Amino acid sequence: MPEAVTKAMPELAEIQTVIDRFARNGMRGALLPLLHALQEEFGFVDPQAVPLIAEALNLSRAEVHGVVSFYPDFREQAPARHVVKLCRAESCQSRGSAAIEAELVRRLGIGMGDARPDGQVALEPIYCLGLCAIGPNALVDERPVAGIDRAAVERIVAEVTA
Amino acid sequence: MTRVFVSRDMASVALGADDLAQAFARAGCEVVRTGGRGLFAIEPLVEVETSEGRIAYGPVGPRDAAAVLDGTHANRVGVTAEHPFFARQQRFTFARCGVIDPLSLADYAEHGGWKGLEAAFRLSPQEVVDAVKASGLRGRGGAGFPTGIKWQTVRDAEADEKFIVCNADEGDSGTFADRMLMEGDPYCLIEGMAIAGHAVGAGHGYIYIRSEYPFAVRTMRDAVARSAGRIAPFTLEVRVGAGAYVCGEETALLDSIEGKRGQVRAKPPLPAIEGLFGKPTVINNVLSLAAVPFILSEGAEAYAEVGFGRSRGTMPVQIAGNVRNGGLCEIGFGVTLGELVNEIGGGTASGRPVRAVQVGGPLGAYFPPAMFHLPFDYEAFAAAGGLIGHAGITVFDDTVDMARMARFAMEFCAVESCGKCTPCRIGSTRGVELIDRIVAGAPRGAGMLEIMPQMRNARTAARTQDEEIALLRDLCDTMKFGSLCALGGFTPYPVLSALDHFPEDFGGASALPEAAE
Amino acid sequence: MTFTREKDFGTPEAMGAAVSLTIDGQEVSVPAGTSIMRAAAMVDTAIPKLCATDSLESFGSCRLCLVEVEGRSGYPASCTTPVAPGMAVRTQSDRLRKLRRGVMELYISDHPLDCLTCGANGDCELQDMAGAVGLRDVRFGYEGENHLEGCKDESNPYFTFDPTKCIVCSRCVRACDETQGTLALTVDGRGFASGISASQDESFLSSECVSCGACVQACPTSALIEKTVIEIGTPDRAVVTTCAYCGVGCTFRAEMRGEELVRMVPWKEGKANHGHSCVKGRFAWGYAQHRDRILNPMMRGSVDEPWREVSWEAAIARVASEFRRLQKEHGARAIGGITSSRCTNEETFLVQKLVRQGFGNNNVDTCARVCHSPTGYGLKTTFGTSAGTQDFDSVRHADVILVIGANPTDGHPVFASRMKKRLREGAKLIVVDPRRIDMVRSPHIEAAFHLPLRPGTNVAVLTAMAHVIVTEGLVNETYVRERCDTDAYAEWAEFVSEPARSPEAVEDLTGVPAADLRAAARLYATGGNAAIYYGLGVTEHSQGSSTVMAIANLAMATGNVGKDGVGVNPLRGQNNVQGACDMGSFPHELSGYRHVSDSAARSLFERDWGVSLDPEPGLRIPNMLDAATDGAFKGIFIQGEDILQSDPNTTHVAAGLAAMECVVVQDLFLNETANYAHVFLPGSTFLEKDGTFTNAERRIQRVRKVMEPKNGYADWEVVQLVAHAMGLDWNYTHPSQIMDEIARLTPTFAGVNYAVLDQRGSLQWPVNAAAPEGTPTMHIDHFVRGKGNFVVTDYVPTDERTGPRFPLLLTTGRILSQYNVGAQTRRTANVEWHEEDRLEIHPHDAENRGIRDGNWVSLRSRAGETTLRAKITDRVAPGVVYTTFHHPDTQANVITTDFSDWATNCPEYKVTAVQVMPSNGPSDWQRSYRAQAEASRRIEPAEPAE
Amino acid sequence: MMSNDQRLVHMAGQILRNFAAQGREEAIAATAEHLTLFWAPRMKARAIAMLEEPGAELPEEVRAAFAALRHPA
Repeated sequence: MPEAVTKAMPELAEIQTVIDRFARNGMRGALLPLLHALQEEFGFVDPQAVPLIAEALNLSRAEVHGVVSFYPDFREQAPARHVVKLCRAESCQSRGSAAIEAELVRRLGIGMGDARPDGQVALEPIYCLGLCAIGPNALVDERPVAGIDRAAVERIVAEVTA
Repeated sequence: MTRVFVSRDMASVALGADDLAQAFARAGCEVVRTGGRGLFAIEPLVEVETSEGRIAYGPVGPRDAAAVLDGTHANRVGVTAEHPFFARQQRFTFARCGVIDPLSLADYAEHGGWKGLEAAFRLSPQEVVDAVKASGLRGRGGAGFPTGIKWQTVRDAEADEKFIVCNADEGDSGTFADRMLMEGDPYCLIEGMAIAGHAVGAGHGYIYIRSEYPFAVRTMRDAVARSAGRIAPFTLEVRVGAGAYVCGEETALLDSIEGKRGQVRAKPPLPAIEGLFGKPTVINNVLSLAAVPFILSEGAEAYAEVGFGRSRGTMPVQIAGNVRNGGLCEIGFGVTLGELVNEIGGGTASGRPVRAVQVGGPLGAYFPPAMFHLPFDYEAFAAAGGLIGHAGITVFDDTVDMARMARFAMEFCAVESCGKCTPCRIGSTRGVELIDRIVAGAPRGAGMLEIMPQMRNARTAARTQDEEIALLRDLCDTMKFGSLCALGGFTPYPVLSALDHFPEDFGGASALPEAAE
Repeated sequence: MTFTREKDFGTPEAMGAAVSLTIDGQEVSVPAGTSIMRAAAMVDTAIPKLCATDSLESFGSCRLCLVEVEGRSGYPASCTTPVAPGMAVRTQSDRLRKLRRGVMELYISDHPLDCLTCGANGDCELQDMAGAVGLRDVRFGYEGENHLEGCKDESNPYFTFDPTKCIVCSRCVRACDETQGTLALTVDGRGFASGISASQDESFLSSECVSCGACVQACPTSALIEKTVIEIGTPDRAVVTTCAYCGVGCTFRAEMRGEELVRMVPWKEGKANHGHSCVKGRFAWGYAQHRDRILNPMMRGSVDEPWREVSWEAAIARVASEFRRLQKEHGARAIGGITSSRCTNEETFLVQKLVRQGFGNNNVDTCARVCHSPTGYGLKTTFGTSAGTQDFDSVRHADVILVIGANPTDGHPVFASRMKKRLREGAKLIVVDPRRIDMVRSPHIEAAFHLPLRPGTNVAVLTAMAHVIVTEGLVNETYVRERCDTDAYAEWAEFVSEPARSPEAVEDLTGVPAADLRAAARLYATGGNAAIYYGLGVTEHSQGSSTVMAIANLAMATGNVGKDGVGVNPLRGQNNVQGACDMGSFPHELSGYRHVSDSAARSLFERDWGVSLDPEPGLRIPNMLDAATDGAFKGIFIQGEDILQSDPNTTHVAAGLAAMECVVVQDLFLNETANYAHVFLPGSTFLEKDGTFTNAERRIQRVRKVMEPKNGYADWEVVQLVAHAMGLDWNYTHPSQIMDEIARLTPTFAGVNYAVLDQRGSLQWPVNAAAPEGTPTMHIDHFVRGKGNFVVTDYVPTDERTGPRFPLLLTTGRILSQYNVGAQTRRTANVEWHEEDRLEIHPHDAENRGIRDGNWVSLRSRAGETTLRAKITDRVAPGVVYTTFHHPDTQANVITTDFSDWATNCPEYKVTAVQVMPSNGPSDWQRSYRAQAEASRRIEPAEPAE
Repeated sequence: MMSNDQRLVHMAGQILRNFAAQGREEAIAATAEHLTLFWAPRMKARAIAMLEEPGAELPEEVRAAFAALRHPA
């Protein structure tokens, strides 16, 4: 937990350091790249960062908030330590992803879209990884995994709950 | 030292190609990481350089290195290009993909790279536009709008600044051609964009890639950096999406690059007149831009020669879902749906009968095998109530529940709706609720409000299943003709096609008896 | 006037060449670029719509306005589809009915069904459209997923936000973006979960919202609605009138229910505001009904006594007899009057007429003395007339905008929104201001240059800009040769070219980096149409008049006078500053800026009024106060002005007033000046009378009586009563007759009368035979004075100097939510945004003094001392402090000195050497002042009726 | 705090300084004209009176400007 706690409250000064990189380079339409950078650095976009971003890019806070809340990738809270993103799109469904989803939900003890209260693991939906003939597919902590069967579910669960 | 080739494509890696590559390296081979060949049934695949050419083995695992190297492995495919899956193909755009090291500028040049750009530089910008027009190339993103005409509009627009934007936000399930090209032959896309820049007078380009494609993002970034000198003064930048499917819609994509909410803009103005940052902008799909170097280097006629009707050239068709030989098949327009699914695709992976195929991603129609005679062509599919879209075909066997797929279409629309227009924003959610009731065979009774005596105008009788289905059709009508963009506008395709072709899955909707009372 | 809603064409006006098409078979010709929706509205074919409104760019989200176009597939949205030649449009068909009904069915499936008890009942576009499309059944029912759980946000004092009523049309968001330019609103989330969010999903009050009301006006439902509409009900009649706050001069529809004002809605036809408003005009009108308003005349023997309510007759009789007595005892010139920039032209004209005709002297002055008198002097000297050169619309064509000594987002917010819109379109901005005002940098606005000069060095900076323009060969020589006095130009050019005027030479003095100054000058001279907008940061200096002339010099040298998109534009502080000056309120000028020594002009009046007029200039306000302390000036009539709070060096003003024998104050409230008054005459608000105001663009606009005067008389009637009591034969029964007299006696107003104003909405003077429709842009072919006059503007430093005792420079300004001395706005909920004046101080200066944010500090100058709380900010440079002057408790003018503009005596409010130290609370002066003010506000009720 | 007389002298001096760039004689003439146009009779009368008062401290140019004033009516 200590790590998660520090991650949960990135110092504003650290946030500012990341923001400054973008504010200085004069990139046009820098908001998404900046949000990605913050998320890469801290795991999420702290709402406290929004006024700083707005100031740096000369936007209103409302605009930044509107953008953060629009895109599913941007989180406003620290993520779980492990994230399993399971594809829910048609091609994976045609290859039995619904059953795999049910199995993962059962084995992890959390619903689709939820995180375990201890912050250990989250199960998130994703719509297509472009691996559509070899599903069901997932990203396990950003690593692509194809052809997930029950045995693969066991391996994934073991990995993310360890 | 033996040279072997192992793909670094995300699909190959997901199937274990990294371990395979390491095993061959440990076995003392020089391992070249290429793009994906495009047939997943033989992945993980290794190709060994021999005097007869590259001999492929697959699928193989890390423990198979020795057997592969001594030629005894059972899964010997032989000369890759001679495999029946590849033999039928006409690889104009994907000629290099799977063959070369995607980031090697030397490889690219050796395999015909930059010839298109050089040819373009020898021509006037207008001549380049004319060549693209003559090729008959149509936008590969789905709408099929002639690329040359779009370029002409941008070229003719007066502005201090213009842009080339590559739409690499390929989010349709069942499609992966953009991803494969970016991971397997990134310079081809870069070359196409540089040609476009020359043709219309644009100095800067953006490649907007969805965040679900981390491999493509890395490869493209690397390739853009390495090729900067080659395409100068034209410059390129990679931008990464953030999980919003709707940003595949071109105007939403432009807003997203501008750092805004990815909401769809009303047209006009067309992006070609007022696009990115309000400037004239060519926005093309990856495959459209990647087709351009071939057109310039080999000539417009060579491209236009292939095809069917008004659909000229080749289409990288992606065969996906429950299919034996899933993969990428670049082929001239006109091949039938049945040939693609059964002959090239080899039928279902499960071995069960094919019940339905969805063509064109989540917004595409479901077709039963009875319609497999349809030729792959923009007009033919439109006439049949469907669309080619990005040419992805997702195969389902007979275990599929089509009402569930219709519901999923509405659900997907609800999840991904940008929320701007009413039919999509509210309609998709109502659609999910409605299909749930239909599937449950539980038409809506009067609600708490409606039965209040104050609500004199409200109907108090329960609805019938027929009425609920009629309402679903009306809702689809409202969405199809009322929505601002294709997300809301095309969601009715899968819903209505499921309803039309598979009525039995909607709780006896095919033969509705009159209500008993 | 009965209540009719303004017609909404759905999309903004287009400007292209004519295009002909048919709509439902009806031929129509409209400008290219017009939407089908607007074209249809022009022939009174209403196409259903919800997200479209003609104040905003088309958006295309509601999908109700679908139409059929012959030869096109599908159903294009009529709001986003432009007309094309020969197009045949159908707006009604069975298909369209079905589609529109389908959309409406979706809307209503997620909307509360409480129309009859909803504040917008009868004024709700959703309700109207449900009717228009014939919705009869919501087949989805009402129990699907919905937004009915949303919480109402009542944080804003003037309007509520109820998300359950929201249809996510984004009109509010777009209004905030496009019209207001604050971008405080956004859509939160997406898809079905989309909702409107103020800033980061905050309450409206804590968000970036500036409460301009544009969102409320744009909202088609009751999601955003005025609290007064909820409380009082929907209006039943509307009267178009003009705002009585700043010099922008917004026109509003005062929407009434019976005799009660329900709301003020900016009028789309208003030429100054084009349907936009700010928090003051839109919402802060409650002072008109405030319990502090004095509605009965009052008198007292001495200022130590309590007030006694008396009859109008008694009060007027006392005024007349006292004034006559004083003149008899101390001479005709021993009394005078002060007109108000808040009153109408007609009222102002009457006050100066009372002084000139009735008092027989020229001792009349106006509050413009303390704000824009240098504009009058400077522009008259250089161009030939005392007014700005452009209309506000001109800013649409500006490529470079130079803002100097003005804070438009706070002082002139509605015009600031126009300016910001132009800047977002790409115009370049130069800001010359000691303080980093919002225009320097705020969302989507960024000045190309901010020259943060030391207060008091305007002339040096502007002359250095001229130096760059002349020495770098950037002068528009053709323009100068053809339009200006070339001898004067040559002299000026030689003067500014001297090395001592270069940016480098004055860098230490002004604090402006020479390189920035040079670049800014080049941009101004070469960036296309360049327009200068300035405010009191220019005029309220000991070099105010020189600065105005330096500005005029720059504009002439670069050819930036006499066409659209350029010019020299004073942003007037109060609603009728321009008008008050036009009406002859200055002691040296008759109406229309004719000097009293001009016998031809004088004789016009003399014939009309039947008296002979004094050819010698009268006393200015500060001169009156000086004369009073000398015992030579004994009585004064002050209408709608609070000189004790608004004029500099409060103790000196107090001494002057205290020395007079008859101080008559007419005002809405017992203001600070009334502490020294002997007779108090209640005033009427702008809602209670007819008349005209003239805004900063010389635009004469009607003020219309919305309700009867609560005090019984409009101010012009009161002045007439005084005139009668002094024996003058005035017979006005309506202000229009006063305007007729003004027109008769003032060449620039010759063509102005109420009939024309009612017909045309407004007129910009000059209005005469040569320009019967008025004059939006002045000096087009030649300057009013003939050739443009370049004036050498030597930089003469102020006598106010910093030193060891007073090391900091204080400058003052205002804030968006408050207005002037706050008499009106402090009596509204606007205090929620600004409940006290604070002293802005740079972190370094605060650190040196051990001051922390929010601490009480004493602010001391050679003139006096006050206390207030500190706000630590780097908006001000080190060495500079800043405060507002809206609250009498602070009395910032206790601090300001009596230094003033050399040419006009406009006080030097903007430069005072001060010291700031930590403090425990109010100064002695504040304590004693408060006690005295309280004592002097005691009122004894009227004698029991006999 | 200045006395009213001092203030008159101060104001005149300020006007003179602002015209000073035109040269001494022109500045005095321009100042006199300015006072004629903008000062009330009482102020002008006081200025002229000061010329005769031995105690009045008048800088040379101010004195010259005052001397150029005509007695108002």
